[in-house]
Amino acid sequence: MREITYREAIREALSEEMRRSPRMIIMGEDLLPGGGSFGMHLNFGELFPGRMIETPISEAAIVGTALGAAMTGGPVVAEIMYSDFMTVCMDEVVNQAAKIRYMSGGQARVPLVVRTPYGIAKGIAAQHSQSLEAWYAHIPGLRVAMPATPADAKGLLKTALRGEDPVIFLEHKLLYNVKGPVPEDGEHLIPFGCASVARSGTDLSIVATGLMVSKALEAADTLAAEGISAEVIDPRTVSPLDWDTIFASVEKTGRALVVNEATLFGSIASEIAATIGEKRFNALDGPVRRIGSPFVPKPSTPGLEKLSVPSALDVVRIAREMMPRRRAA
Amino acid sequence: MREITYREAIREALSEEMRRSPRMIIMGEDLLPGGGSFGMHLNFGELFPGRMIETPISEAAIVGTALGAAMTGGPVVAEIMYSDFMTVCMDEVVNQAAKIRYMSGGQARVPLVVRTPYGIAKGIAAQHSQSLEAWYAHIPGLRVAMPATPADAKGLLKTALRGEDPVIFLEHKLLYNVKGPVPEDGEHLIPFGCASVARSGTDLSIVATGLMVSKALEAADTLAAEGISAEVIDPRTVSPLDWDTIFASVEKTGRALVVNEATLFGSIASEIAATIGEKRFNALDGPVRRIGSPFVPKPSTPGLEKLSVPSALDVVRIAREMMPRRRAA
Amino acid sequence: MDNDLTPERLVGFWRDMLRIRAFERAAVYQSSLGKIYGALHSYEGQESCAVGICGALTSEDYVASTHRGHGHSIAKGARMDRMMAELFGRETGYCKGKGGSLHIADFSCGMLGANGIVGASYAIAAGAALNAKISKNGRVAVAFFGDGAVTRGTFHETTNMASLLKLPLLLVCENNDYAQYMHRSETMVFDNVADLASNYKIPGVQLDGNDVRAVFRAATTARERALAGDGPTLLELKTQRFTGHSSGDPQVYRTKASVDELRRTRDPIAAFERELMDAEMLGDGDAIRAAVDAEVAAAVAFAEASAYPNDEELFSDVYA
Amino acid sequence: MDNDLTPERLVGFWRDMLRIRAFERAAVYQSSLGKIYGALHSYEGQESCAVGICGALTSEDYVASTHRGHGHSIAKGARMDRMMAELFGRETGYCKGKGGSLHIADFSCGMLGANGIVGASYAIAAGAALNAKISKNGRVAVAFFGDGAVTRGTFHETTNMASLLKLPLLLVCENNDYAQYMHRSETMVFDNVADLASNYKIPGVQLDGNDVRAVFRAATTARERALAGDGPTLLELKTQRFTGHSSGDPQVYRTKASVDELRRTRDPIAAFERELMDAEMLGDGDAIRAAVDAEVAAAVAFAEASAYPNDEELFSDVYA
Ligand SMILES: Cc1ncc(C[n+]2csc(CCOP(=O)(O)OP(=O)(O)O)c2C)c(N)n1
Ligand SMILES: Cc1ncc(C[n+]2csc(CCOP(=O)(O)OP(=O)(O)O)c2C)c(N)n1
Ligand SMILES: [Mg+2]
Ligand SMILES: [Mg+2]
Repeated sequence: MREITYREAIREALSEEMRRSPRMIIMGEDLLPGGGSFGMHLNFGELFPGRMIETPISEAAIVGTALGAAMTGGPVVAEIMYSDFMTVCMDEVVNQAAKIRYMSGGQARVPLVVRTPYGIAKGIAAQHSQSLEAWYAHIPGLRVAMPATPADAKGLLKTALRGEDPVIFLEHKLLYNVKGPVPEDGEHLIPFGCASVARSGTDLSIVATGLMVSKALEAADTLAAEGISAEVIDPRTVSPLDWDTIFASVEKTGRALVVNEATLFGSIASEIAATIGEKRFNALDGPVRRIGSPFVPKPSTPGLEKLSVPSALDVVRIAREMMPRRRAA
Repeated sequence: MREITYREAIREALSEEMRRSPRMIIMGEDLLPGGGSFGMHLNFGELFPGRMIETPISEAAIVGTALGAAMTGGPVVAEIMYSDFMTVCMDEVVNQAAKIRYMSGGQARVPLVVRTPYGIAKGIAAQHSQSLEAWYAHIPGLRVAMPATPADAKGLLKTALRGEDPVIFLEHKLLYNVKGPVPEDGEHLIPFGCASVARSGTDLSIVATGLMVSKALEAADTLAAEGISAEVIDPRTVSPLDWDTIFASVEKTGRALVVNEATLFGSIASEIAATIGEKRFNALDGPVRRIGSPFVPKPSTPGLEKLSVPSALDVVRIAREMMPRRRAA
Repeated sequence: MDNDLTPERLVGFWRDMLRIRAFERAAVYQSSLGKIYGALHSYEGQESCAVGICGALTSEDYVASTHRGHGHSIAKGARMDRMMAELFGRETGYCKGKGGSLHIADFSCGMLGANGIVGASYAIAAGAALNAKISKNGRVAVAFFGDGAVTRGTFHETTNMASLLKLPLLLVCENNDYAQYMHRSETMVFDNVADLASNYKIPGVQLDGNDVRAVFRAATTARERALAGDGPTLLELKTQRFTGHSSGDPQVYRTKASVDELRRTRDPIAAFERELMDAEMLGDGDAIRAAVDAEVAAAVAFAEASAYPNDEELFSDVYA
Repeated sequence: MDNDLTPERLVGFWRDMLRIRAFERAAVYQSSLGKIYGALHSYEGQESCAVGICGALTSEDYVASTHRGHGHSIAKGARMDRMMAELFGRETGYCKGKGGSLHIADFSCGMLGANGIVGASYAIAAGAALNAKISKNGRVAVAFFGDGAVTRGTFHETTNMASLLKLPLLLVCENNDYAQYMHRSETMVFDNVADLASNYKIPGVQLDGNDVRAVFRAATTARERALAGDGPTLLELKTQRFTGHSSGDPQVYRTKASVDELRRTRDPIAAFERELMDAEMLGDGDAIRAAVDAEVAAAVAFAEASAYPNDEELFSDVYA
């Protein structure tokens, strides 16, 4: 299969769906000259005249307007340049978009996708580096996708755009230039709530999200060389979560390690760990371990920034601790 | 000790600290004619002329201005009428107030307390009933208090007002009229990160927050009648969390049940459960169980509203399930 | 334009104003009996605003409303019985009882929902207008909001953006002088909401909200402008609420006498009724009054007779 | 007022403008060498704005800044070496390397921080002004912001509130025509930011930001008004950025020729320098130029010689 970048995969999903749904629109800042955040929509202005709605720096109005358009038409994509800026439009996301279907007793449909880049990048510090998926996932009515590969990015985004519930679509900045095989198929749709087993293994289940999937895979390589067979599970969407796949893996391995880039305290990693602990207690050979960012804002300087997010080495280290002594060489 | 309501206790903390710190100010909507949200500051206008800053309906400006005032003076209290409205000022809370001390390399001090009523009330539905403490607690730099009693409300608020880090102070609407003994002592200060053992017991540890403390205590009464001795722990602040007290209790009882009103998925209850499971796995006789609100927005109609939050009966039911069979009559 | 204001139409306005008032009084009364669980924000006193604006709309046009939304729903064409059932929390309510007063919506007549968040209506209406513009469906959207909402940042963001995009949008401020317990002079440094319009290069019109014809005409003009592709209009309707902010408001910020005075001198229904009677359009109006009373009584009976939603409804209407 | 503009002071303005430009060029150069890790938003072209405004302030007055904040820091009195060290991510930086370009702050001279969120400066400055007013400490606060930030709702919320409360606040818009890649005509439906002021009942002044004396005078007037208890002033400084939005901007939205033209015709330093020379205030200026170059070189050397923070610094300066 041809390989394209995560960015190209998202771009392809957007343009295929724009072609498919003549009523679909895309809103955001800088869309026309700059192509939007990380240049995602370059040339979309010419490709889809009248349907690229360039906006002022007014995120609350962007998401609120996108919601109104979605409630009456759609699908609508609202792009928020960095997910940290979602803090200025949380009412529109959480009190309005997420709840209107329920509050209206099922009258509303909300084909709205809020696309936004999240996570660490290069020294851009505390207001441009957050991973706040736990906030959205905590809110009934929102669906939350965190694709880790180009193929998943395309397939999940297309599914999101064909749904009738609001989706928060989180793209990791450090993944945009990563390449991978992506089906050209215009019907490449990946359902929400369906994890992928990114690597199978028998000794230990590592559940990792977003950029951490690649760290987990890297760690699994190292562990394999030490004779530890790690299974790596990527939930792909953190709301809904695919418990079946996670539980099946834990039942097989008896050990679970959950990894996310978000600040560990109050994270989705904690949710996954708690749920495994509650629902599969008897399958566990030891405690469910968690790795996430330490409880500090993201610092700018490279050394501290590196320490402020989980690494493949962290995964290896904790995974080793989890194995019975005889294994730990 | 004299008994006063939760509302009076908060009011007392505010007025004592206003007297103590001549530079302290309080900002919010409706402060003067209405006394602010739930009438908290009735007559403060006369008591503290010039220091009650009544504002338009502009929550982002309220919290941002309170932050600027706190960074240069303070203490400052910003009142947000309902915690659901925090969604319109999350940038100010999360990107600004929480992070400025860190981002400035320790130059900033932020004596800011954002007081806001949370939780279910009577049929006021999905945009006025949320418990979003998990959001704040997830953010490094914020401290989060959830007093469950009048005495704790007074003591925690006074501590918050004497600190130099921003505090989100969450008051449950259904507690305002609840009475309890409260020290008259102007130095009644309750440290953050210090749980209270609301009831001691030996069979089972129930960790509950906010309004759920009273449900847990009610449940503990019922359980006691069945011969099950439940210990009830109220963390009082959910960030920081007092792990020592929680772990000590779990080591004693071997069983933990965590209860919060927030939507369970992604909640502080999940964080507590995950941490107990990770750090005290060997002390556990069974899975850490959790109770929280189901994954739906809050409905207005009374019957569904009641089903949408945990009850004492839920606590009793799960606690019973947790006990070894012989006990379950 | 005034041709549109046939006697039938004017009597219809009067009837709809009566209907709103009767509904609100019944709701407040039922609430005092404990039949309504959540809070209520009565629209009494502002009836001519909703009726004049919605009178200029088609049933396809959109309205995004506020916490004080009953009047907008009724004027936009929602049924009283399903509204009352919603207040009663019954399964026959517009939102199956899940929304309550703060969230009544009737998408079938373009009513996109009351809203518990002050300042949330602007962008939702702008979005409906954006969709109307792009899909060229010939509709307009109205954002209702109060004077207190004007100081939310969303006013500025949406008005600027809607004007830039020339959206078919009516921004309708019902200025009743109070935001909860604060007088507008304590929340807005500007004297008139309509004055803000010029900054955004849109027309801003202040008018007596009690004059239902004037409101209708202004809305009609604004709607035509919107449909011509010329963008939004800001209408400021000077109005008043006859009740407290919500059920529990002790109204310490104004005297009972001042409210009585308002009711005596600024009743939009009474004044209009006199006009219609003088013009002999109405007769004694008793048949209409009786019909309205019957409609309200039937709405209450319908609500009361309806069942509460089943427990399973807790989990419906949300992705899980 | 103009008495204040002694030759020494004018030369000081020129020197500070040179210092800002030299700092920015050095930063961009060091960044191109890979010595600076995060993104940079160069202030080159706007120097007279920061210098004119901050020239009218005391070191006790407060400034809340933006993503394009280096110029504000230098003009407010921050040290170049600690700033450069911050860009280099070193422990001797103002924020111990934790903030980087986007968050440089020097509380000791009233610089409350650059900011990564567009539109966040208003309220922070308003809060500093509120504290100044209440504690009667005789200070004022300045919110710097760009044209792009004017459409954030926080502009409206804060300006209304600050005017209501008559806060000693200067709202200073540096209108450089662009918000990232968007021309102001694509973000603001209004033509002039200063026009917005009248709605909030505050003075709104548009002026040539390149004219450092005019900027100084306007800031002085605004500061006096603020201290007299008359409330905020909105200043719109027409200016231009000579570089792209940030390090990686390909500037597809404008031609290289148009930027060259700007550099030729709208250089705030060159014009002012000519004036000073014509007035024989400056001599050849070489001594000052050399001092500035030396200061910048020393700043780079200082940064380079400084250590990165220890790993333990990850956990300091935050409640845990
Ligand atoms: C963002 C937000 N802040 C505060 C409130 C609480 N609140 C509800 S209604 C109201 C007053 C609104 O006044 P106005 O807009 O004039 O409408 P009116 O009640 O007069 O119809 C307030 C402050 C809210 N619902 N949302
Ligand atoms: C709330 C928010 N939205 C978007 C951005 C991304 N962003 C950073 S700078 C910028 C342009 C700001 O333009 P302007 O205010 O004119 O300042 P200038 O860059 O011209 O100095 C944008 C859109 C942001 N940082 N914060
Ligand atoms: Mg009002
Ligand atoms: Mg600009």
